[in-house]
Amino acid sequence: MKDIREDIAWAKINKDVLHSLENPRKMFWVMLVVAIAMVGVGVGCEAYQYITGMGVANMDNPHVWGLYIASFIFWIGMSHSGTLLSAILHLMHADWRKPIYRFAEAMTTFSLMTAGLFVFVHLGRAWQVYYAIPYPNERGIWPNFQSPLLWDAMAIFTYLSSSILFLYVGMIPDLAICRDNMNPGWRKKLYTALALGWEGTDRQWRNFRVTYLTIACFLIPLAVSVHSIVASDFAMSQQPGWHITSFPPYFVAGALYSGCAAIITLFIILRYVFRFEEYMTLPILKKIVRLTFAISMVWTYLNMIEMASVWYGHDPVAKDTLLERMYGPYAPFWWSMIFCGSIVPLIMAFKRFQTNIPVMFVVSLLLNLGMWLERWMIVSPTFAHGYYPWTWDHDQWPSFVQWGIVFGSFGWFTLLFMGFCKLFPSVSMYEVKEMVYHRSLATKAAAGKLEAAGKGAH
Amino acid sequence: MMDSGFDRRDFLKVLGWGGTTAALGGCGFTSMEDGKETVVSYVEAKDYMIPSISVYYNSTCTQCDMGCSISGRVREGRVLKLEGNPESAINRGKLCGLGQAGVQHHYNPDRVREPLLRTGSKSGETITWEKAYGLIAEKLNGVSGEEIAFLTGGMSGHLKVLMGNYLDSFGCKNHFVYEAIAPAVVRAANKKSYGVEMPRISINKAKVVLSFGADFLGSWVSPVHFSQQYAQFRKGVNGQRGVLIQVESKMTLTGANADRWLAVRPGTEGILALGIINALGTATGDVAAAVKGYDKVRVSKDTGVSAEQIDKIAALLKARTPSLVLVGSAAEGYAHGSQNAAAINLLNQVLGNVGKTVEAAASVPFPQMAPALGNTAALQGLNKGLAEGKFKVLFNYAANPVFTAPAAMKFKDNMAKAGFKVVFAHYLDETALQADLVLPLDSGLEDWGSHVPEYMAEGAQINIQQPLMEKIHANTRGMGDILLSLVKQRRSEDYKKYADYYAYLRDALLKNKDAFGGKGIDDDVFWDDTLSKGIVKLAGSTGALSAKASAAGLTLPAPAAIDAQFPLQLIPSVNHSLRDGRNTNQPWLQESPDPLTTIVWDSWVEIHPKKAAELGIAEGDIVEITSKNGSIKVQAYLFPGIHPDVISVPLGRGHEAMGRYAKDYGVNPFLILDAIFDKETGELAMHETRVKVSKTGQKVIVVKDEGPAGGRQMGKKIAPRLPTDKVDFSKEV
Amino acid sequence: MSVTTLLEGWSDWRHEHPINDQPHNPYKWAMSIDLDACTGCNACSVACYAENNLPVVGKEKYAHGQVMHWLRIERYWDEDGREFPDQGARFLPMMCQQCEAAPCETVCPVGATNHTPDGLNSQIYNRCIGSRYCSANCPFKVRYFNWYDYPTTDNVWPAEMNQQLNPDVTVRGKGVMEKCTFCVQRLREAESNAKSQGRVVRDGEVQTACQQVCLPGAITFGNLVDPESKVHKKWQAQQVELAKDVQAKDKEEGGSKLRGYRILEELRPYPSVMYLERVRDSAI
Amino acid sequence: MSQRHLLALFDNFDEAAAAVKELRNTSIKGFDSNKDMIMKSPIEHPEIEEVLGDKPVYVQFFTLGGALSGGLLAFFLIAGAQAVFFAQSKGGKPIVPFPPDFVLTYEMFILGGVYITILGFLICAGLPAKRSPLYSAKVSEDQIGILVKSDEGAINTLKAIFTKHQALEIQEEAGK
Amino acid sequence: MHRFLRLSVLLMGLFAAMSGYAVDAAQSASIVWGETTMPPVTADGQGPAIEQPIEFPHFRHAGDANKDHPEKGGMEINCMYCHTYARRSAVAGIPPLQKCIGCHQSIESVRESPRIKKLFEYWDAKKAIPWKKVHDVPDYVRFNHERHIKRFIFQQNRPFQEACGYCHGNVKELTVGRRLKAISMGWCVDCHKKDHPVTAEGGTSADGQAYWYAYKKPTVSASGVVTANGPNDCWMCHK
Repeated sequence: MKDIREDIAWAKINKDVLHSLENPRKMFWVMLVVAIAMVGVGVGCEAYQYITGMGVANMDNPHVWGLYIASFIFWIGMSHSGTLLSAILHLMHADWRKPIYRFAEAMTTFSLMTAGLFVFVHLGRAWQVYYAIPYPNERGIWPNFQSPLLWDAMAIFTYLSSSILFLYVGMIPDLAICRDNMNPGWRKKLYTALALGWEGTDRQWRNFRVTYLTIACFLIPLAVSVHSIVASDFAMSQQPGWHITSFPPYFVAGALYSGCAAIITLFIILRYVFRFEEYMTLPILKKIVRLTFAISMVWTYLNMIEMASVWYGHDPVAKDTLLERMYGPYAPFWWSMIFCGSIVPLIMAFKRFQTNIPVMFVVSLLLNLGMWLERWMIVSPTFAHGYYPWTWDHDQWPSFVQWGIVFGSFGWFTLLFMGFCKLFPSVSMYEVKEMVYHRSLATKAAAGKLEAAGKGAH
Repeated sequence: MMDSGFDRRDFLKVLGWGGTTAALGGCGFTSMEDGKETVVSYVEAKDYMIPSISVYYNSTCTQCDMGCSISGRVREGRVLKLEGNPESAINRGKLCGLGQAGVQHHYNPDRVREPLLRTGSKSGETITWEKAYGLIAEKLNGVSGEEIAFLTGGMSGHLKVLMGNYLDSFGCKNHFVYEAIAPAVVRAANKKSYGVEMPRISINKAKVVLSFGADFLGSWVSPVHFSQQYAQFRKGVNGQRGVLIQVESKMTLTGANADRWLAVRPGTEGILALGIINALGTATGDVAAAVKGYDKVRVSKDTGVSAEQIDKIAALLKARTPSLVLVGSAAEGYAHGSQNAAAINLLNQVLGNVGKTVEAAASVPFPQMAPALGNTAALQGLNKGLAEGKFKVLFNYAANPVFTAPAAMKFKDNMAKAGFKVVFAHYLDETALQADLVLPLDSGLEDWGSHVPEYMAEGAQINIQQPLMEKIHANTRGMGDILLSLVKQRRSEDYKKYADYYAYLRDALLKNKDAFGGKGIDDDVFWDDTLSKGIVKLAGSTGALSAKASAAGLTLPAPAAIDAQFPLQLIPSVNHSLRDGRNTNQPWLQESPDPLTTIVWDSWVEIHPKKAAELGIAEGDIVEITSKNGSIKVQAYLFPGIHPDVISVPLGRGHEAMGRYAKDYGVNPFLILDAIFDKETGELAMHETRVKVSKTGQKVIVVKDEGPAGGRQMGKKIAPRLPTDKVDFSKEV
Repeated sequence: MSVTTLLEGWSDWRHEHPINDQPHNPYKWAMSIDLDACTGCNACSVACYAENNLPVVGKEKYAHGQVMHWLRIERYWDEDGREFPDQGARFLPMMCQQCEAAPCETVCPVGATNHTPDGLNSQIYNRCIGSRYCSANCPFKVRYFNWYDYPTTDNVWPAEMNQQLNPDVTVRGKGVMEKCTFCVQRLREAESNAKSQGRVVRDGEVQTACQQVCLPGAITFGNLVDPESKVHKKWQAQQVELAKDVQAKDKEEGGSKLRGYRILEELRPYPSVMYLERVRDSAI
Repeated sequence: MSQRHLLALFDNFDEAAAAVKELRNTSIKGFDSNKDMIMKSPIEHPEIEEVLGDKPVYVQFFTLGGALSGGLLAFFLIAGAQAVFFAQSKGGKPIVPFPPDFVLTYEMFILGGVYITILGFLICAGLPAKRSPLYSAKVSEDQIGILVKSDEGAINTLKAIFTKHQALEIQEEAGK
Repeated sequence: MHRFLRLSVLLMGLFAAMSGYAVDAAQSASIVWGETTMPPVTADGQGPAIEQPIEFPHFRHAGDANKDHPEKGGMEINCMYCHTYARRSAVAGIPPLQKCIGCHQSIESVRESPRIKKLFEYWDAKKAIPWKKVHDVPDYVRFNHERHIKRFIFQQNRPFQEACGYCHGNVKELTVGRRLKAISMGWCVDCHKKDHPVTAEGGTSADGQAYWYAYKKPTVSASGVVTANGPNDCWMCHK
């Protein structure tokens, strides 16, 4: 099992990565069409719902939230590991992050964009959404800053824009490379513009380093705050099954979890599609898998903590709601969530499978399914089994409209991501170079020591 | 308050349709809309006509026959809402849901708008009123009085007078007054025991009320009045809260509010009554003799009411006087209904309540205006006549016999035998569809009229009905106007001085204005005052009641043996808002849940959970209910408040016509009733039908307000309950 | 300039409610419902439909739980497994409790629902964007969302029927939340009339639609700060206080002989509706 | 006296570093190694800094300013907006409640920080910039470039030093 | 350290000012940004011109008298003489036809003018004139003329033309009515924000009048003048 070669020619790195930007294969177009079709379905359903009214989604009173909010949380969660990983690992100088952080950050950005859509989809009067934006207006009134939903909006906006900036800044040197290697055309113009005339001078590098580091530092607390705020949408409410202290960490863990799983999936896809075997190497996969495993266990633990706190909290209503999840009409989904989220990851504990691509691919997909179910299980049962017995819901089943829109959101994400991969280098060339460079230095030094010790290097 | 009737009608015209689009904009556009709508404006405005300020006009509710006085909120020429008129002793400013929905009858999109000639084409061709009247004249031509039949619902006041005059005009005696679910047996029994058909009962004066299936809070006689008495009864006098005991086989709304609800075996109410008399041990003479056989042991065996329960009741009745014993539909609906009723009235007399909580009601000194009370025997009579083909011409007003007559009576077929059938209708209901000529009626809020309530709450009163707004449909007519035109065909010279029914009514009232307390008042003033009050109070005569208890001719049959083929008894229950189904096309009533099951928009069959378990029936199963005379398919609902040997299906739904909100919702249990009649009065014994229940295998989700938690509070303090010894009412306000 | 107002009225901007705060002058609308008198006849609910332009959604939508009744009558049975409910059912009219510290208000992203100075929980239809968070956070689940555009739906208000609509109440379009308003249109009319005559609204001068029809008069409505009002006297008699979450009744369980309670008081929404417990005779 | 630019490209970092060191140590007339010398590299070489002499970075001050102003703006804007004429009591909470306002302040603190940092970066790194006349795509690939500016006279000395350190090629351009 | 302190103090002040402005700048900003809820106005800054069944000359009835050319001037009739409901009801309303005739049947001079002819045609047909609404606020808005007139004409004793004109503009110079002010939420609020004296010299007193404003209770100045805002409660104007 070989890691990145240290003697790999830098020119080759450029060549390989830039290769991924060249004209796509037929398969790409096929996938693109599929993605567009999926989006089409979503848009169709949304249009129908927009015109006819939310009723067609088959929500009811009091079961007023459905898959939209669940998927919203899901996509927000997915966005996490991208930025968070890349930022944390960057601070920790974990150099194995370098080949993979670029697409991870892209994933962040795009899943945030997907999540954003669900806000509109969910609103009963999407056309009035501007009421929720704080801007001086003719009415002289402002949104309600007390509402966790508004915190959400603020946090997501901050997160999205910062992530985009982080992604962009980190990409500038690579954009310069693209610029230098593109033959004239609109792309060259684009890269020239985006590269901002980067030349890699010492001055640029110096400021670049500090900036990149600073933003990384900001992004970590930001990312954490974002998902704990999403958690507060629930934790700040009074409802049983929501009003739980451990929700914020629970959500953050869940977010990292689904994010890492998504990274694994995309890692495997890109590695295969773009023939990135040399950069996205198995040792790296192994590292992510181990990380994911660790996080999955954290999630499992917090899951149990939730139950424990309900158990000890001794609030019969909260207990009912929990039992409703386990044994009520939601039982099948709840248990499959437990299975996907806590049982399946155990496979990752085995060395043998950690680098087994097909297995990891399936596993990562299952994990994400599990995490999606988790979000649904957080949202729905509380409505179906809240404080007021008279309004307890006959298990309310989402209509095709809800499913269609959720389905479409995956198409939308794929669409954005595919576009990105063809437009921008999905592996950071300069950082791979750095990685190779530093490793070679290290081995040289090591070799030197060995010689000094009078032993032959193996 | 308005100046004069004529102005009033001009006013309605002048006002026109102002601001009908108001409020319809809803949310959405967020700014001024200039020059789109027109402003409400008048030609000549009275000073009380101020735009955006509502005026209240008093009239009388016509949703049922109890004659509650209403006060309609009218704004910019539209009646918006009906409230109770505080002046009326009957409803004292209150109005039930059924009455509230009156506006939905008035504005109903399915009302008949034109006279329809239905011979030949099924849909019917629109004709003019002149043609319609001509047609009637032509058909009546050379037909003798005996060959004409007039079927109506209960009616009173000047309409009844006019009606009588019309029938007299060709010496017709066949006026059949039919009400599908009237307490006719009770009336007969009361007449026997008290000497009056419907005495004035004072629940509020009683300390204990023992009700044998009288649903006085839901649908029995005058629920609006009784509910208010009930409230006082619960508050009680000096903290002594009244106790309500309800004896019936299927829990009614009243039963659901009882301190003790007793599931008695169907038909044995009389036996229980005698048992209680026996337990009281205060009876003397022939009564004592009559009840001698009814010791607790036997009674509790027959009725299924435990012996100590009987003792408790007896003790309570002894301890707290005065009490009140009521007999209602549950007791009267059997072949021996009269006997049941008699036995129960006997208990009342034994307890000496007559004169205390049961008093003689005031009656209007104008017998010809007194209400003609409907019953089912009348239908039976008419049906015989029709079957024999005696009647050439049949008129029908305010009744829907094709819907409410048991299929066993074959009324629909018999009706076809009548040569010419005229139906005065609001909707194209089942009966109207069988008619040759359908004449569209004004709604209760467009029509003039006078009503004498069947149940006189306090002093005698006559209720005035007046239009609250302009007619919605140009071609509908009031029943009064129609009768007047018809009567003019016969005796033009007597009636030509009346331009219309309004004139007739005004004249008729003014003639007797002295009796109405208008002595020496100017006609116009008196008339306006009357209209603005909506009620005429007058000195009624009140006779005395015979308090003498006698058990003469009292013979109660032993409880019916279990029939192997039809093991269950079917009780067609009366829903408090749908009643006999004449108001089913009013969406508010369809969507207001049944209080006990919370089911909406559909029929259901109530089965006791125990019985359901035996039969393997779960909620939502579609079951087939089969009687000797047919079967219906309906969803099952497990209901604890019912005797295990009884199932119950509500009346009022299952229309095959009538309108968009009524058609094809639910089933009509009238159809499968057995044609069994009370031996003495000849009334249809509604509760005598025996049925069997079988699963069809289909299943539906019952549409109801109650969630899957059912009636459980899951340990939360939502609707707790206290025993009286834990409450101190004296502290309360 | 608002920062100056901010600094000037700082204490105003910082006061809590209803605890240590009496903003309700001269009005605090409140209710008291006597469950021993309530017969469950549904008249109140129908009256509410008539007064507040509530759409009739029809069987299918009702089946989907999309009914719009602002005032629902709940029916509870005894849960001790007896064969017959031989002490009857328990009826409970449940409408918006107009909480003093309403959970729904804080969470609305656009501030479409607020606590008015006369003690109501306002709902501004045109401000609502339909996030439905308020309903999600309402412990009583008495908020109803317009899942469809009822004014344009068949057979909701067909021709003629729409003439019955009350011009004083907006007809809600699709996508907005709505709930019981304590018939605010009537309150506002009474308040401004009183104001024009330089007085405060007298007790009994204004009634809610449900109170007006209630046959046994189980519903009492009025101004809680007016010591002469019936509702005030009732609350006082039951020793129920607006700003408390534990009442005299709860302190001495059973001993107090009081009937007044507020539902889900333990969540501290401070409801404006007091219920009086149903009573059954112990002698029979 | 006219100035000229030289760009020397090196294959590996050590030579380039050596060249730089030599340039800094040998004092050449008409060439100030502090400001006339720019090093271009495909990757970041922090170690070069001690050779190039210390050049401070000011980005972090922008960050501080941005973060503070973001936070302050948030708090005052929100508190101000809450305390307008329309102030409506909500859920019994104060009109200007601290917990939610702090959450938003926190978010805008970060927002401001990030934005202004980027701004600072652009300013400090002099971006966006026109590329200098002497630039080789090789630099963005795998070679180190040293760009020097000096008087005519010094050119040859510089060239000599570069060649001594095995520069792959030396590009030359007439300065203005 | 000192530098930092000074910096932060500076920033505080700066942002206090900025946010303060931003919050207050609402109305003006909205106009700059073409706020969507501004009512549609025509080029001349007025509401759309509206076709009325009869071109009613307001200037003739309510306009100021003209000494030298009486036939050109107006009759200075009080607004509420015709719009009589304004002080008794939520809506100002249109006078009943009766009222127009009441005067015009005795004014021979204009008897033959086309407008008056039309007027009498309606009268003879006993048909109400289908006037178009000029100020039609959205259906979810509750505006009460009575209250405003009581407050500003009777209690504050202001001239009726000023009071009515505040919202309706200088109608006395128009022929048919036309909306002259942007009757939009922000516009209403501008006025509600002000501290209006409750009563003034010569106005009717408002003793016992009930105020229930959430956070600005009526204030009493040293000279004993009670001032109060308009209501700020959403449900006051929204239904």
